[in-house]
Amino acid sequence: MKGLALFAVAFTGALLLYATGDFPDWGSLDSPANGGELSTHYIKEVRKETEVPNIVTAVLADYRGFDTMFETVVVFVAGIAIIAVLRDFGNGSRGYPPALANNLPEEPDLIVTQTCNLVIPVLQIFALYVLAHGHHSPGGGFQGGVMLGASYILIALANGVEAAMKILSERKILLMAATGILIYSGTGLVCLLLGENFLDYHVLSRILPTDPIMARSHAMLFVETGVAFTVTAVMFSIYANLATRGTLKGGL
Amino acid sequence: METITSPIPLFACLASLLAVIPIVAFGKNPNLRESFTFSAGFAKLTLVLLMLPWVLDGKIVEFTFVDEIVKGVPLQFRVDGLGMLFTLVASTLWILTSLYAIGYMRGAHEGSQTRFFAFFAVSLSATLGVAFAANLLTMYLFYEMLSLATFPLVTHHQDREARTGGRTYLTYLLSTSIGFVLPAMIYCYWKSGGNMDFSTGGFLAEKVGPTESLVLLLLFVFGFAKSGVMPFHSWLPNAMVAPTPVSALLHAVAVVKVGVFCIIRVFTGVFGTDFLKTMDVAVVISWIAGFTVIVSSLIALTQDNLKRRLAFSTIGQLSYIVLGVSLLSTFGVTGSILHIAMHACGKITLFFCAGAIYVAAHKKYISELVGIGRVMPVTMSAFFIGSLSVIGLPVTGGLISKFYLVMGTMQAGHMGLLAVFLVSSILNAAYFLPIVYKAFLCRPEESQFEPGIKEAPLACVVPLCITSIMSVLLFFFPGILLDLASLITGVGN
Amino acid sequence: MYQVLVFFLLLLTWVIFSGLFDPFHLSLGVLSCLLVTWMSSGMLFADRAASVWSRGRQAFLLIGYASWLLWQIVLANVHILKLALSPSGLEEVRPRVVRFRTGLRSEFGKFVLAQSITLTPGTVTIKIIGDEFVIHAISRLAADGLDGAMEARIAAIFEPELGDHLAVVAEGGHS
Amino acid sequence: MFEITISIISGALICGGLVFFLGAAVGLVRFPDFYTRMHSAGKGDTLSTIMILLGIALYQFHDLFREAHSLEEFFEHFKIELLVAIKVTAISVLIMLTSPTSTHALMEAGYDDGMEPFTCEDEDADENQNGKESAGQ
Amino acid sequence: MEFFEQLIIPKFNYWIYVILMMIGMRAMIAKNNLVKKLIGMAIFQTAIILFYVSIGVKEGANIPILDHHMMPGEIHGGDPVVVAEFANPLPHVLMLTAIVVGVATLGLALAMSQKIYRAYGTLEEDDILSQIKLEPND
Amino acid sequence: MIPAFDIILLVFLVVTSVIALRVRDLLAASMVFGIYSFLICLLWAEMTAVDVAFTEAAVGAGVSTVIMVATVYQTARRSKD
Amino acid sequence: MGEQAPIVIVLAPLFGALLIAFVGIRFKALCLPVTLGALSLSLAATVETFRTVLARGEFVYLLGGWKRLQEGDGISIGIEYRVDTISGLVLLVIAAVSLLVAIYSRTRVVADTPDRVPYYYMLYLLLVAGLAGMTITNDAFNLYVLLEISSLTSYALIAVGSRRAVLSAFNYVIMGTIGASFYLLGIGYLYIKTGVLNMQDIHAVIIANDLAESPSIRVASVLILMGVWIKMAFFPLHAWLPNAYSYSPTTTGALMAPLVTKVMIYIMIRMMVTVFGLDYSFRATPGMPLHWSNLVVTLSSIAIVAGSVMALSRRDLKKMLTYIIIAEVGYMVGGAWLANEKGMTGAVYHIVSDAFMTLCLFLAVGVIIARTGQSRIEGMNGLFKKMPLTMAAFTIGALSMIGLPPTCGFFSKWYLVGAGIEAGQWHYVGALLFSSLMNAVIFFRIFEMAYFPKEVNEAEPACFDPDAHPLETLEKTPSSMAIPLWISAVTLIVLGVFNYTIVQWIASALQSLNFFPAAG
Repeated sequence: MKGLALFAVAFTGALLLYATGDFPDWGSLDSPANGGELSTHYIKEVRKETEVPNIVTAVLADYRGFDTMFETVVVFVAGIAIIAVLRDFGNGSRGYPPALANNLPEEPDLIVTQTCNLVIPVLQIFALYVLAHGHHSPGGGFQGGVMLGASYILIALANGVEAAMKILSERKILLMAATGILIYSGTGLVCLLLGENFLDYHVLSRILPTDPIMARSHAMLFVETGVAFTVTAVMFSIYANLATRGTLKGGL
Repeated sequence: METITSPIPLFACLASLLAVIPIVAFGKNPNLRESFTFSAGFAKLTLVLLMLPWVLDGKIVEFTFVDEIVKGVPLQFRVDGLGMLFTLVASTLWILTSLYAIGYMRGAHEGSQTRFFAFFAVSLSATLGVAFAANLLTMYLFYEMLSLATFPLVTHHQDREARTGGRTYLTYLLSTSIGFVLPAMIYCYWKSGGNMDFSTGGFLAEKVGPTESLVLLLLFVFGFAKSGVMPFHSWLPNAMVAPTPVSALLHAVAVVKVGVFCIIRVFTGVFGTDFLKTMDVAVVISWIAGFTVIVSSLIALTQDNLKRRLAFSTIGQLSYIVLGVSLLSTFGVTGSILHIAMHACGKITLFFCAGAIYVAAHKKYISELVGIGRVMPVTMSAFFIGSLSVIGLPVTGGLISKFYLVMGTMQAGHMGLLAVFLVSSILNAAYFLPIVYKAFLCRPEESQFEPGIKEAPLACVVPLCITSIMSVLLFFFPGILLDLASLITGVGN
Repeated sequence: MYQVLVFFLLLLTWVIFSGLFDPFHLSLGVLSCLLVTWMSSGMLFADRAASVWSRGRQAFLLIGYASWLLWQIVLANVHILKLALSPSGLEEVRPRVVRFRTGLRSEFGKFVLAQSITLTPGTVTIKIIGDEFVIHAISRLAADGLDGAMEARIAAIFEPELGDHLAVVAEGGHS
Repeated sequence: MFEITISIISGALICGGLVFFLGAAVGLVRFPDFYTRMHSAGKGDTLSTIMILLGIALYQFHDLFREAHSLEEFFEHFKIELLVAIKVTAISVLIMLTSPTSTHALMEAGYDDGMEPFTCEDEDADENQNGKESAGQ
Repeated sequence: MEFFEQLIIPKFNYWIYVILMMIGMRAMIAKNNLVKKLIGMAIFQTAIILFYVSIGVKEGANIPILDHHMMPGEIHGGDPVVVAEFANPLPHVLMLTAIVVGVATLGLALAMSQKIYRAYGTLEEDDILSQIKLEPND
Repeated sequence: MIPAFDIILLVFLVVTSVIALRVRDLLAASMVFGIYSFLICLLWAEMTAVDVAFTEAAVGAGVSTVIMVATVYQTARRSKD
Repeated sequence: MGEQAPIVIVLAPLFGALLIAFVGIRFKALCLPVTLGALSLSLAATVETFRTVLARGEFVYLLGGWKRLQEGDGISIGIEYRVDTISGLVLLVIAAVSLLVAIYSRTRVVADTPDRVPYYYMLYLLLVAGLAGMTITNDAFNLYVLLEISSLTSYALIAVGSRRAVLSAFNYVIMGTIGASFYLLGIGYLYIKTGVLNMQDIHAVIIANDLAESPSIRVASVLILMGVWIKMAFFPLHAWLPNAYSYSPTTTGALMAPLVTKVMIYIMIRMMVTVFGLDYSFRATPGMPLHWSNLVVTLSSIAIVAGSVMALSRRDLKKMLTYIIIAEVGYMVGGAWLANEKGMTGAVYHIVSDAFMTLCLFLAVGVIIARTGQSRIEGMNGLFKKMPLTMAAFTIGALSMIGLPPTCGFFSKWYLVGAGIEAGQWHYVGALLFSSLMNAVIFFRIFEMAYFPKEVNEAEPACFDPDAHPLETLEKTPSSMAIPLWISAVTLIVLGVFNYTIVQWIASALQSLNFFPAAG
């Protein structure tokens, strides 16, 4: 196995290095990828077409919005899958082998809890800020969602998973995750129902009090919110399941 | 040639297939079930006879299911002389065999009779499909269907012996058809540029060289292993574990004849005899067939089990047909075609007799049959006639076909093969006549049979009488068969 | 009332983060702050009933305390620097575990105390068990520094009612 | 002039932070056991980070007096720079809050795990053993 | 030296990405411990992300966010956009997706490894295999 | 040409990745992996891919490490290789 | 609906999954109806799309309405869907198979995973969405995202099974990630040289800039091929497949075995044809010592033989089927690389027929397991008597696998062997025939076992993993299992009889590709 692995690795590595010599130099301005029509178009036309300064967000949520929708679905799938695989619905009577987590103290620690209490609201507001300002600064639905999820993970770390589950129960997690995708794909569906192609946001100007280009901008914020919903729920769900072997009780 | 488009071939083929449904449905009521078998048989025969005048008029009946199942090749039925002859034999004998089967199955108290009759009917449909097939692909389709449909019949007893026999049966038939015929067929398809139709008198003519031809011929001859050419023959003796009606119809008429029928089609329809004559390759096949004839006859001599002896005899007789067609002479081909019918009548009689003996006296081995002629005179008389036909002695149909074969050999100028015919005829006599001799002409004290043993049930005896009579009649009235054969060879009689 | 306070605090944070004052983004900010207030306003302050005035006083005092603490942090770092970099520094390292009891009752008070102990020179809070603090001190000097002055400062901010009645019971020795 | 002053001050702050970092790092190597090392790491980390951050916050203002066409533009610059500075300062407050917590959490974990502190009374007892313990938890 | 200057230096990123990728891939295939395999997997994936991000780098370019003065709120106006000033945004977009996929896969795989531990009491592949050999199965 | 900062980071990346895979203590390995993620996040910030860096900081150095540690806590800490 | 049909194919399962998340968790009985509804809608949309494609050729759907630059002649800046007859066929297969399996799953999912039914169906629907999306999309990177969706869902669908299933799912994760990453890397190599992501555009740039000989493109093709091969379990890279499919729950196996490998083969063909172009794929490159396509065909011959031999040595029905799948993958890869139109036609046709063959067999084996509680060949004694209809369907499937007419298996073999002869790849022809024979041996061994009643003394102690299959067995086959089984069996014959229609559809898509004249 080891020899085989070494061979496979060496082979692949040699293959990859063989092509390296063919690449344009690092950082070159006129390589096909950098100077090509596609990225040039994005950089040049983004404000004309979408009115969003953060090009990454514009490409992410509009030009390649379909990718991002399925990226969100990937997250959703991960959440569902981990529940499906790991979740212990209470009938797993098989004796668990010992684990490190078994000799953790039961009591939450005062200092950690207090720190978390102070940090979490700030973290959440920051997460929402990241979400809302995805058009102007780095960030967006995904990053904001992860941070929001992280705030719940922090609650779980400080006060135990059960305490966090009281705020965000499993049922809520699922609903939230599904709602996120529903927001995203629903936006697309509305476009479809308004007679244009799926995710063609500019048609939303018919129902929003904006011009078509700002409609794109606002729709992007809307779908990013959807992404954030899903990501928040799933990130927390992943942690809650993994930290408790799917029992959602006790935990780290 | 005039072509008639008519669904009659389809109906003829479907008649037995559709009968499967009532047969299965009324499985609980044997009499009703058998009545369906019979009505299907008569319906089929009627439909075949309906087409006979057309065919004899030199017309051709066509029916197409699917216009192009692969590019340029339809799924099509076409009834010509050769197919008609074969169909006629098969559907006539089916009725007789059904009658016989009723007697045999009930007399021998066999189980699972519904399954038996159902698959029997399916097999017949497949046989007709092969006979009517208008192109190589359609033929292959029904050829495979036949292999599979007969498997439950061969292994009817579902015991250890049947398992071994069935395994050998399928191994030989499937591996040869997939391993040899399929690639050969696809090669032909590719070489001929997408044409596989038999009617043109050799769609591969002028398209392949000698070496390719030889390889393809060998693939086809060995691939259609139902014809029992050595070394792919040993499924046939092993398949004798089946109930006798199966052996009778399938291994004297349907299955094995399908094998040689396919080979005749390959010679006449795929390559065309005229094209093959231009190359000196078919003689290889002739010698292989000749070898099979001699060796199988020698083996037959050593067999004590009656059905096995018959089986080896069948192998030899089938190779006659292969030999005949590979001679490429008109007489040879005619002889081959005739031999299909003649041998069918003779051999089915013999099988019927073997079955009747088993039903009446529960004897399987030849050495146990001393004096049986005294207790079962009708059966053994029919046996005698059947053997005469197979050996090729007057006044039976076998003489006519053999005569044509010998003529064909001389026409082709292969004197060595003539010797084969002579030797094999002597051997045939050597393994059949002693049975008859011992059955009738032994001293009374040697007889192993108590007087209590009677003839088999009427349902058994009647068919074998009919077939033996047919063997004789064919000697006197071979006209219709010759007419049909001449449609293929193009030689009037 | 309490939630309104939290909301405005959060809005302040938002404005600092955002830096965009157009109505669209501000409305987003209001929305977000409402959301966070709804989700986790319960976390920020332990005593929901306290008046705005007392909170203002606490905040003011806390700023003063923080600046003192900042100085302490500087001292602590200088201390570490001295221990680490001077050749004879290691000889001064005489670590010990000290336990003492605090009179502070509120959790937040205890928390501020513990953090302050950690940030001041030479001492780190290991554990709080009820009223008992377990402290790791890097030297005798540092351990002696835990004289209750800090506790008094904190008490003055958060629990003025305790006054001078703080009973500091420092216990030497190790666990 | 203003620019240079700001640059010097913020540079000094950052350099000071780095010096404290150095002290913490050396302490991390030289100190005898897990707990004392945590002293070094926890404290050195806090101040040096805060100092560097403050230096950066201050440095934001270095081009405050760059050429501005109008007062409005000047305030625009100032606003942006001030916001960044406040954000950076906010981070340092966050550090002040979280850094002792993490130091504490690590030490508590070690303590709960039964890790014996190296103490002055039996200084030479198991110095080597403690030295080998990793700061994993 | 020629080789060094032309192949290594200007393409150092690509070299490192290959090395990282090979480290990760070897761990994925050859490591015995399941968690180690997953760490290898994460390294493997980040190596690919490194490759993509390296594609999008432009010498002297800035982050791909237009300045505010280029976005005066109106549609047409403001300074013209100089393409060379902004990094190529497309690889960044693609890699955001790849990162998400990476963490999703990692989470799922970790869940599986927990379930495996639940069933076999170990995370070492060879121990698990030796346990499986004892089971009556094909 | 690649800035020196880049090169240092890249070398560190290789070093941390090797360490993460060689340490036998899985908890330590997870932690080193966290460091690795953080380094790569720095690298991307340096390469002007801020969005990617942000995501990596949140996901790679944050959530990934936490769930990995959680798994180690729920399973075994020692590894044979 | 007409113009929007392509998106509905993908969206219907997605919304179905969301609906289950909303209502299915609480009302478990609604999960199956929702699944069936979503899949039916997807099927309807697929049929609609396919009809449109037949009527007017290639169907392009622009997501987000982003049109190509320069009046539609330039590069694509958004993501687009592109359906031709080939992808339409694959979509039809996906929709039909998933619907059938969903009907089939009615009793099985509850029996296999009683407490996670809603999750199971969500994953199921998302897997279908992923597969359909992969087939329909024309964007190389979008394909990767959907590939990951289908991978993640399939990992999970496998891992909900027994404990062995989890282990094999883990191995699948490792292998699958390597495969998907290779694919991603390959796309990166293409991107670095071309700067575009749309498949048509990549091809256009490669042609326009004459990049075909550049090392990057060459390496990209190798990487993409390797990635796709890992995902489809092409022979030396197959190790993950047998355990994953055989230990997983019945429904999972029945859904994944027909679809996942086939879709990956479609992707491979898509890459060869659309991205790299036939000239690139099939022509000898100057630097290469070995002709590229020769090498692949040789590999696939080895795959066919090895798969067949390994299948023969297995006594477990499901395991055996999985090894047969490995052999079948060899058929299709080899066919696609034979470098002639017939081979490509045969490979695409075999995608369709093999999907249904595998489906039929897996469904039948599922019924057998449900009825007898085990899947070993020894356990099949006397099954023809006990469950004749199931066994009849199994027989049809098996005959198709062997390649007997008039089932579709015969005709795909027909085209493949024909193509092999035309290309002069005799070893491939030989391997195909050998594998047919092996399949014959394998299946007739089973038939024999099932047809002959149990013999005394031969009864072995039943040995099977109690985790793997439920111990309680069904008294009779529920119609929810029987009907899909029979539909799939009948489909095999229908596909066989009407194969020429399908082949003409395929040919109409291939026509635009200008296959160079046959090498024969």
